[in-house]
Amino acid sequence: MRKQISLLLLLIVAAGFALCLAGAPFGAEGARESRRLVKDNVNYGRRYVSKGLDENRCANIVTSVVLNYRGFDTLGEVTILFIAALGLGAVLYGRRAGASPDEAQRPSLILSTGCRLLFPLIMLVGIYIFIHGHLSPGGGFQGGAVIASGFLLICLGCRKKKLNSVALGAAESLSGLAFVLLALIGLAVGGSFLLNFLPTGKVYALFSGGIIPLIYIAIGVKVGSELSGIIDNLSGEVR
Amino acid sequence: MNFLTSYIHYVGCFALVLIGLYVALVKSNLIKVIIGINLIDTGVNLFLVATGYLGGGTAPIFSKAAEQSQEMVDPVPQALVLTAIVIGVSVLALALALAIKVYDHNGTLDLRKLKGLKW
Amino acid sequence: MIVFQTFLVLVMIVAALAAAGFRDLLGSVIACSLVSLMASIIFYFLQAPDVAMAEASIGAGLTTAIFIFAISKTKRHEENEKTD
Amino acid sequence: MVSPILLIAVPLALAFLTPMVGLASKSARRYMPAIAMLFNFIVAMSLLPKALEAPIIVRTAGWAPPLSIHLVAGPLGLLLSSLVALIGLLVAIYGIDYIREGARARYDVLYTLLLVGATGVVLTGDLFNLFVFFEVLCISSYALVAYRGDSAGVEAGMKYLIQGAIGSSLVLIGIGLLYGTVGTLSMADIASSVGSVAGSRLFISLAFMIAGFGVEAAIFPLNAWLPDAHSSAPSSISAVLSGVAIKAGLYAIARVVYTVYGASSILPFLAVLGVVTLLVGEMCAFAQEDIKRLLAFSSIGQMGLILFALALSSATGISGAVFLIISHGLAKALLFLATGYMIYRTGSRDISSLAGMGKRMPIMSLCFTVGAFSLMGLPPFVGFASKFTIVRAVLGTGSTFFITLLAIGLIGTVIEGAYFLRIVQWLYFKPAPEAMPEQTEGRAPLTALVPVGLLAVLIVTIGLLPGIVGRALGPAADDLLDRAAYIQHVMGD
Repeated sequence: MRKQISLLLLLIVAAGFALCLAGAPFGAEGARESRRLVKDNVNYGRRYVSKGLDENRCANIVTSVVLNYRGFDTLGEVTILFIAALGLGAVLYGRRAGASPDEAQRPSLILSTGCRLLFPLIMLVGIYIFIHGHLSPGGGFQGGAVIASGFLLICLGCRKKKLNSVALGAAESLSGLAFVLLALIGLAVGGSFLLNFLPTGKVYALFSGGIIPLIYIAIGVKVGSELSGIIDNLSGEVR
Repeated sequence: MNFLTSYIHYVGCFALVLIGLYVALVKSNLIKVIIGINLIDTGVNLFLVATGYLGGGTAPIFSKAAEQSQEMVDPVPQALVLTAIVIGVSVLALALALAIKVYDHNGTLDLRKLKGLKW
Repeated sequence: MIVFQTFLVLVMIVAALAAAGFRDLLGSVIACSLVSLMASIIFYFLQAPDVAMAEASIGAGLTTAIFIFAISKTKRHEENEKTD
Repeated sequence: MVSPILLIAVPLALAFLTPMVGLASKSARRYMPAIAMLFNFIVAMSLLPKALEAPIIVRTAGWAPPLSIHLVAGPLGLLLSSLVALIGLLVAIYGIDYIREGARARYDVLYTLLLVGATGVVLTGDLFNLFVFFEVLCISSYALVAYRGDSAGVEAGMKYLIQGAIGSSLVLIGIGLLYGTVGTLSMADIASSVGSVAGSRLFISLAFMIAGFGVEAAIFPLNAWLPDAHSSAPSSISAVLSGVAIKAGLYAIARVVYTVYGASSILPFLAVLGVVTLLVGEMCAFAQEDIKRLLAFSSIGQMGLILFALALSSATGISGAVFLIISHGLAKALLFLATGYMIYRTGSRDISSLAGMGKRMPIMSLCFTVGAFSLMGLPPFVGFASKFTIVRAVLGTGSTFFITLLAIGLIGTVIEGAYFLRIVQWLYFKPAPEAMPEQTEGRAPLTALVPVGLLAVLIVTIGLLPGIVGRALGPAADDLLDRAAYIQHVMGD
């Protein structure tokens, strides 16, 4: 019964989706010739591309959109990741770590030394990615994910290590607070939440883009610590 | 060839969303259902990015070499997809934690064998 | 170039079908990460390097790790469908 | 002057701060949600008079509305966000002592964030931002449903998560289709360029969005998760889920249908769906023996009635719907909260175990009765005023179609009366089983009696003097109905 209803729903979604895409070309490509795209001040995306460089002095327009024009979304998104990390902890709370036979098997010396050598390099790459988020592809989310993958390596390579959960929690909370406070300073100074109140500097320089790099650093720390927390919680007692 | 250039990405995301929906709705293993949700997410992300694509456009990142690029693809869908990817991984992590708990309580991941609720 | 992209999309669809079909959940997860990897390359061709990086690191990397952790705590194989 | 964005930013900052506070003092942490919601309530109430004159447009990042995300703190948004803050505040006070097990630190944060999500949904003026806050709301409710980690809660959370995640994907597809068609995400901007829902593309994107938000709003074919989730969660969470969360889904549907698309053609369909939802919910509720499941099914029924009223497309109809959102929010929160300690007391969720409660927990039982009578729509309580407004609105439309639907819907209300009277009968007119050992641990503390009592007082007060809320209802209805004014306010001239 459930199967038939599901297949019916599937058919409806398929038909609807296909019908929408049938009138090609769709999206920006389809709007290329139309009035909305040609006039820069009408279309959203065009406007950002043509004016974004002057307005935020931020070479990566996607970063500019993510952190400035649509920065409020990003705040929500960071909150969602925070919720997921907390919710995961709440759901798995009190779960007994089963004594696993594998635990006795220690990782070999080569493996654990290799992991310890590699870990700082991975951290460095992650930090580089989010510090340069406004200049080149990448940013807080990607850098944070790379940092978390470093912790993943530690989890897999050196089983004995446990992450310091208090420090992780502090990093999560403080970076989240930093984001909100930076945004609120904008409200206090210029009457607008998330306002880019710092001097924006010269394009392509590391110190450009006003508060954008600062926010991306906060996001990088937050995403990194949250994803690491998720990995730590889930891998806690690998059987 | 013309068909391919304008449609191939949409074909991909369309297929991913449908396969994902099929898995999520029809399969009865919990992890499999979560895999289905993951496939739907990927498909939707691909769809969003494809909406912003302009044939012959460049990535929306300025560099000293190409100061005034003639045409850049739409940056807004890319920003949206960055958000959607993170939302997707959050839901996924929570779902897997719940699945582990379900397994702890029932010793099975099969939806048909879960007696507590009517699925 | 478009031929290459078509190839990527086809691989992605086949991998998704494999993820749907495999009985072995671990295989299914690996197929799923292949889907993400292909999607990430397609993102790159769609001129979205930011998204490509995010998808490669989060979608193909971390997601797979989380899945494998979860599978290692539960069961690896899907149960037989023939009970209803 | 204070900016409405503080309604979101300050609780968010407090939520981020909560784990830090917890390091310093564990008992101070419990009060953080209440502090956040108290702040929200004061700010929302102080902004409401201003918003009744004209919506307050808040820009972010300093760019004029269609360019960046903006909040539209109109009469409807602020009215609903003060309701969210009020219920949130009372339930937060209740939660201080009610939550005893589990990861308490995480409960406080997740609870605050759930309400932040609901506030964001009702205030935002951007379609994708609506989706993001919707996800904040949904994901924190998935986690909170499974908070206790018991078998039923985890399963219900899983079921809720799977259906909710598929629903969110549908919403995202709908948003993508819409963006691909009109190239903008600001609701007012979309509204000004959509015109009417004519093309199949627009219609399908609308259908995807209604289906997606409909999962959270528990509209008929999509409500399988609700009875399990609302009955398995801790009672304080059930109260906010029933009182606040499902309304956010309904608000999203109303906003999308009325403001973004101006789609009057699908309203009759929604009205039929509403009545079907009402009947299904009430009939299932009638058959329940488990008190929390009964309340959950009754929520489905009430959501159907609200959807029906929203679909009337007249000013009176929508004011009736908003009024019912308020009255149902207050009453259902009251019922779940009162039930929470009754369950602690008896250790069972069977209705029959409530026998003799009227003597053992007199205040709780009295408040429960007030809430139940209000939901049934008996005269001195607020439920009567709201249901009466809806009936008047239907008669005002003069259309046979709507009057027929209302007549069918009234059957549902009769069923509702039947099962609530049955519970009240168990409370007062059945002798308590003598063998039952008198438990002292289940005695309700002051932190439980105060919110429950306040909710009961509010229900009676607003019921006697509907003018308190009535003044805001008209502008709220116009906020939803008058597209042109909305566009003009947001976009300027």
